[in-house]
Amino acid sequence: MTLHADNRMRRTLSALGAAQAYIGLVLVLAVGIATKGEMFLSETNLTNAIGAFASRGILAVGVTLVILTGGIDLSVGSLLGIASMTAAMMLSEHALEPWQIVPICMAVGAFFGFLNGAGTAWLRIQSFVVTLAMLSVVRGLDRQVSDNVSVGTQITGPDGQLTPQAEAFQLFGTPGHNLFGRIYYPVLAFIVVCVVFHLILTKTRFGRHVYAVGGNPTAARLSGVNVTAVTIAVFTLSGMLAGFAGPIDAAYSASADPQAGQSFELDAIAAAVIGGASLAGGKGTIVGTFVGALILTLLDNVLGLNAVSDNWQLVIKGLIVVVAVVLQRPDLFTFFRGGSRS
Amino acid sequence: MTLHADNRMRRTLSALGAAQAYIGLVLVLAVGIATKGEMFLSETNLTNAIGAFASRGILAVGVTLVILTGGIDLSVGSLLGIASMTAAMMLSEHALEPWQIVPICMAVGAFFGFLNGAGTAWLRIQSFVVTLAMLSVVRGLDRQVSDNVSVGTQITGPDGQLTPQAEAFQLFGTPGHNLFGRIYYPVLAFIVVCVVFHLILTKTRFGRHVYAVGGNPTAARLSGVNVTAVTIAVFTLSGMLAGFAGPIDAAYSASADPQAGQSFELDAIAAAVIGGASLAGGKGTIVGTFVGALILTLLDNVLGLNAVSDNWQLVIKGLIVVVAVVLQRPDLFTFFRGGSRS
Amino acid sequence: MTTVLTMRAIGKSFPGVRALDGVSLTVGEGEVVALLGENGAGKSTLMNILAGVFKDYEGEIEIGGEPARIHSPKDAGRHGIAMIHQELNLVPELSIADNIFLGRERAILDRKGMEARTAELLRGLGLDLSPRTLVKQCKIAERQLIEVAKALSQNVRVLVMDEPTSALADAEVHRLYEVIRDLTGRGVAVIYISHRLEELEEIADRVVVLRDGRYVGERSSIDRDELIQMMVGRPLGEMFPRANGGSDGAELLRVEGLSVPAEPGSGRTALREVSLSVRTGEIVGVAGLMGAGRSELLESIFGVHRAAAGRMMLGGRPYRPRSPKQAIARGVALVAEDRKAQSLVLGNTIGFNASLPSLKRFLRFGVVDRRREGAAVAGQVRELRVKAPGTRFTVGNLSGGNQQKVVLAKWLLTAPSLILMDEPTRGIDVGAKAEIHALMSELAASGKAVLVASSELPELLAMCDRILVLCEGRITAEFPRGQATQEAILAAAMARQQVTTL
Amino acid sequence: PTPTASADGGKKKFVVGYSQSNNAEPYRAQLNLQLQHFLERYPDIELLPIADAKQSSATQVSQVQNFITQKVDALIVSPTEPAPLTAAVQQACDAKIPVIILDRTVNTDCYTAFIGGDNVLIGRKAGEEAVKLLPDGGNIVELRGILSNQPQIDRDKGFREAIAANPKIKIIADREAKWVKEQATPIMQQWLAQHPKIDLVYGHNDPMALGAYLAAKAAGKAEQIKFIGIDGLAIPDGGIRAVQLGQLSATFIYPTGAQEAADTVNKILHGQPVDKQQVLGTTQVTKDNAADLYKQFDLSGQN
Ligand SMILES: Nc1ncnc2c1ncn2[C@@H]1O[C@H](COP(=O)(O)OP(=O)(O)OP(=O)(O)O)[C@@H](O)[C@H]1O
Ligand SMILES: Nc1ncnc2c1ncn2[C@@H]1O[C@H](COP(=O)(O)OP(=O)(O)OP(=O)(O)O)[C@@H](O)[C@H]1O
Ligand SMILES: [Mg+2]
Ligand SMILES: [Mg+2]
Repeated sequence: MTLHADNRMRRTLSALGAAQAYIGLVLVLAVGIATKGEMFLSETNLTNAIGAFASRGILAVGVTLVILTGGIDLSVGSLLGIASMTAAMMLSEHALEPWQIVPICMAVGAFFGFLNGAGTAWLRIQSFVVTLAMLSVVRGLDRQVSDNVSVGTQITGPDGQLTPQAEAFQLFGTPGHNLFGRIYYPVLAFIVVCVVFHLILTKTRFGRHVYAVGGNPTAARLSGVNVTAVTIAVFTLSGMLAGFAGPIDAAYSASADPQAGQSFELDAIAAAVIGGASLAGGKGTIVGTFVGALILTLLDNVLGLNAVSDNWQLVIKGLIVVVAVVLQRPDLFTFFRGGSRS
Repeated sequence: MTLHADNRMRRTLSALGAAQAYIGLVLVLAVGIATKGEMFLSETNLTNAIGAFASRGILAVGVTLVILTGGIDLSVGSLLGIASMTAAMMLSEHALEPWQIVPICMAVGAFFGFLNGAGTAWLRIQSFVVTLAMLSVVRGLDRQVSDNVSVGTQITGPDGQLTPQAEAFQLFGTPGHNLFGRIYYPVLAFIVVCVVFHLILTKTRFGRHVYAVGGNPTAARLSGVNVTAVTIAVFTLSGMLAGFAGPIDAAYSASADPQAGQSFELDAIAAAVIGGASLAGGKGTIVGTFVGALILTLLDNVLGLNAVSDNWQLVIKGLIVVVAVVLQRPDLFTFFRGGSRS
Repeated sequence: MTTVLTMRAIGKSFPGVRALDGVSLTVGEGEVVALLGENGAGKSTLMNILAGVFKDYEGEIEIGGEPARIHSPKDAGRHGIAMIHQELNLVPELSIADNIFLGRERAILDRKGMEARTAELLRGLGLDLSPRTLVKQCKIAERQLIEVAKALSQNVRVLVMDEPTSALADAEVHRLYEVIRDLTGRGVAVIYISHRLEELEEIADRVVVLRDGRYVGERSSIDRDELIQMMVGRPLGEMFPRANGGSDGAELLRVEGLSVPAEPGSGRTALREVSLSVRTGEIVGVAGLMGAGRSELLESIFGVHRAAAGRMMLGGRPYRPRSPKQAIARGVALVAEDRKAQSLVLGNTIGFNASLPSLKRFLRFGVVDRRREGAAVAGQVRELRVKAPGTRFTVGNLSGGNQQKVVLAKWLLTAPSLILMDEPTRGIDVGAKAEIHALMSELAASGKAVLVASSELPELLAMCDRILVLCEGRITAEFPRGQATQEAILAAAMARQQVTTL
Repeated sequence: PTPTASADGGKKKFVVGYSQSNNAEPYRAQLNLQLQHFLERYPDIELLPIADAKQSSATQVSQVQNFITQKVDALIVSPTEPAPLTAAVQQACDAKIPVIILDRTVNTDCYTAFIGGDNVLIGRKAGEEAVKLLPDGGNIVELRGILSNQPQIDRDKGFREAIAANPKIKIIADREAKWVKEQATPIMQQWLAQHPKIDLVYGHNDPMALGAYLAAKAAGKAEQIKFIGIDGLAIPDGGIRAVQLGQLSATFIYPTGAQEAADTVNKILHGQPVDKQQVLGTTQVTKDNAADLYKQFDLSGQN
């Protein structure tokens, strides 16, 4: 084989390999189209499906950052919970404007995220432990401040109409409320978060440092990377994103439940890992996480539209996730040709 | 300083270091004794406290094996669930004897555990994904076979009395039923499992291989360790232990709930990690996991006895876990002398 | 002499790389055959095939005249083949004894027996370590000897040593020779890979040369020039190209009374009141035995460890680096001792690794300018002649020597004024070594200062303007170029001071 | 029993332990609040801080055991699931501690009083209301609680019994939304896409019904569809308000039994006889009585 042909083949293979990362998604889409056609592909359905997962998708982006550095963040569900409670309380008790609420929620999330990072980087406790503890602590605080009662966001004024703030707050995700009459904010927010963090990871020095810390922390440090700062930063960002997702979640259910966000962390981590992130650190992309999130939510949607029974949904979902991950392996071809094992 | 003195000091330090691994536990015990004295230390209380955690403790042992090889097992809660359902159904529908039920449950657990191992070792999917999928699949099956109805284990015969099998089954952990009138089976089972697996890990070839696979898989492979077999074995054992814990859980609740075991995996992993296991693999001990499990359950107990409000319990529990882990670090002293960071 | 091992027409391909093509090799009983070749020539790959690392390959292997199917390390073990791998393969969390017997334990461990046998093996190699010591507490050189002990513990017919001495100093190397002679005396065949030609002269009966994955030839008499010509396919100029030393440049680095405590359990040496200076345009060497504190010294200057006492000046300004980041910002670079653990993100690409410390240079509006970055990396990689399909190749799949070149490329891209080098030519072929030596000279000539620690005394003697000798964390001697001899340096390196304090 | 010394010294007080299956469900939070409120009427009774089992039977068993260890004078348990708590309640009974079971039963007779609602009855009432709302028949979708929970089973059973009265009423889809509002919304969205004609949504609790309402409102179909929930909590985000606002057509108050529990505890501690089975009725919340009911059950100003 000439060098030329070899090169061409290699390029084809690598393009195929890149497309292959989406096979799992394509599979789910194909099943959806085959079984439900237009109904599945309709803008409303896709918006609804992705919108329902958007807040978890945003968590998944933050969790991806943490996973890339070799850590894990189990607290994002609780952080989303307290942020959604914060949003609802700011709205109901202080009648703040939505644009004031979001930064406050992000600050709340970032604060706890910072503590996660500090525990991991300064106290050098495994992030699993730190964030598991944070999961518990923050949930306790959330329940304490809310007195275990859910707080509604549809605040009415004396005239029985929604207050202007509550009206505006609905745009954050109450179903049926779209920006410019068309754009569903949670979906937009999720996509924007993905794009921003994709750019951060691929185009900036910080992004490189994140990969370096996850790939080999010693080498990163000896190459001038401030490993402590990067670690704290990713946890803070993850917390901040959870804080950002809080108002979306509150608007989606038009209320903040003291249990909100419970076990969202598993969905978020699953999205990242299905998207190819390695829990060992150093490997993963936001595009992958985005695809992972889509697989999870569209799978739910397809199974639901096909009225699969709740129990079989659990079974089928588990199986399809495994199949998707296997199909998406970059070394699928070589693997099944019986390639070497390393 | 002479070499001799140096050696002696080093030995003292290392003994201290070993004792230090228990500081978290000592702390919890101290608080318990200080606040509730005899009530806390009473045999009944300790038995109750440990008994409540025993099935999760047994899961933690299996999870420790998996963690030692660098994997994770999220499916143990679901496996416990299906095993407890199996036990209840064997008892109620086939009137099997308890000693027949246990091996069947262990086989069921081992079967799914084997699939976890096969997915991890043969398909080479991250164990997080495989076992998360298994969590979902097995839960779905559990709910399907039970028709979403919990199955009681207190089967009465035509005479209105418990059947002999059901009577005997209670010894597996129904509160108030003790072996020889004294020994509470779940506690005994937990301790025996710990001892057996402690011996396996420290005294056998298999144990060394488990550590080697987690510590440096390449080195293990090049040394002739069958990494695939070890990986499959630890997942199978973890599943088997979950199967073993199933009847205990069923007896403890006097029924098998289709939701039984839900989120037990987090407690199990937490026990292992608090006990010093590293999620990166290669580091951890059964003694540590045992201590971790005790910390978790006694902490609950102490907070409960002191009637701390539950929201604050969540907060305090999270904080104490972090403190315990920090105090237990082997390098605590050097760390706070401001040693260099690596 | 009966033939123990025959490898016939061995071939092996990796994605995009033909690593071996039709290589044959025979080794006789009690014979030491050296494998020689440039970095990436395929030596390790050939031996890895023999040791069962790869499942698939082309060609046949015969052991003792019988065809042998070797497709796993277990198969290799069954045929009496043991290998000391180039990259150390020990389990850090396990004890020395556990590591030595890994894969060959009894079902129920025989701790006593294992530890006794380990103690014996360690003693034979001159290592004063308890068998229960965890490997993570051992230094690199110790680990390398543990690998040797591990190989020796098996009942071997063929022992493969892939650069067993790369982290060893002279004394240990000689001990290893004794061990090898003892083995060959008992009929064991040894295949020995090293880039240190003087070692081959001493130990090898026959040298087989590989180039670009092909067999080039073999010689029983060792003629360096000829071997080098065979290896690189062209005659090589002078080995140590540094003409004359001496620099009258300005003082760049000054270290006064530097003391760095050791952390218990870290296996590091403490530094005690080290003073030195390096001028621009100067190459200063640091010699010492294993564990003398050479790495510790370089790392401390690089801000890795916190100093307890002492002062440093860099370029006339006070210098107190509290992290490598600050050191890099002041124009200091460290080519660390252990490239795999300390220098490279193995799972990432050459480009990623090479630009990591110098990314700042390529920023435009806070964004990394990929074009400029790529061009700079490609240029540097080409200049150092890294053998790789491209800069997007995964570093972990490069041969050891090429990995080292990537490390050098990475530091050169930061345009440092002071370069600290810890064993810069470890595991590097003669050709590349000459290139690196030339590079060092060039760097000095262009006004940079170089502080280099090496276990290869000839290298230090040829390259350095001055040589400092460390012993137990103290500087025990300093020799200007010309006055340094191997004997004098060794004497200073062993000048243990009576411990009077405490 | 005689009162034991209390922590604040001086006066003797009865100590009562209370284990709640999950504080974070609004209904149960409300129950806790009310119980605390009604127990305040009895100055000689001290309620220990409420133990939250966080949905875990194992936790709840050990909580009950803790209270036994502490030798409380009376025990109130609101079980997570019937069977698991049985043995623990038996233990309390053996220790001669009077036990009041709230809301969900246990499988032993060895307790002093059971106070709780009747979910089959409530389901039936909801069904009857559905029949009333759909005189010409129609399509119903049902949002279920966690499938294995007894209230889910009962609320489904009663409802189906009642709607059998009109064969033209059909349940065209049902799914598990796990009692959670956020899970109900996407399910309803899918149903709206699949089924052109949905006339009524039956949610096993108010949050699920309201989650479905959000989805229907977004699709512009809230007006055509009736929503029925259960629980009727008097909190700003609860079912009574939702009925007032016209979001739900009706909800049914699932009685907390807090007042009855407080009275019963008091009677037990003072040796007075109590009814062993106190099954509570339900009140249908409609637009007409919502404001009054809210006032009646609202405790926000009182604690
Ligand atoms: N796992 C792998 N994947 C891809 N390429 C590989 C792999 N292992 C080795 N190679 C390639 O095979 C070739 C031969 O490498 P090998 O390690 O055998 O060289 P070597 O002669 O041992 O070199 P050195 O002296 O530097 O150790 C190199 O080009 C290397 O990049
Ligand atoms: N964190 C660590 N854990 C274990 N070993 C370490 C650690 N950091 C450094 N070392 C070891 O300590 C040694 C430092 O070497 P030191 O400075 O004491 O001696 P040296 O003179 O450089 O000797 P040589 O380089 O020949 O080993 C290195 O070999 C390295 O393997
Ligand atoms: Mg090599
Ligand atoms: Mg060194």
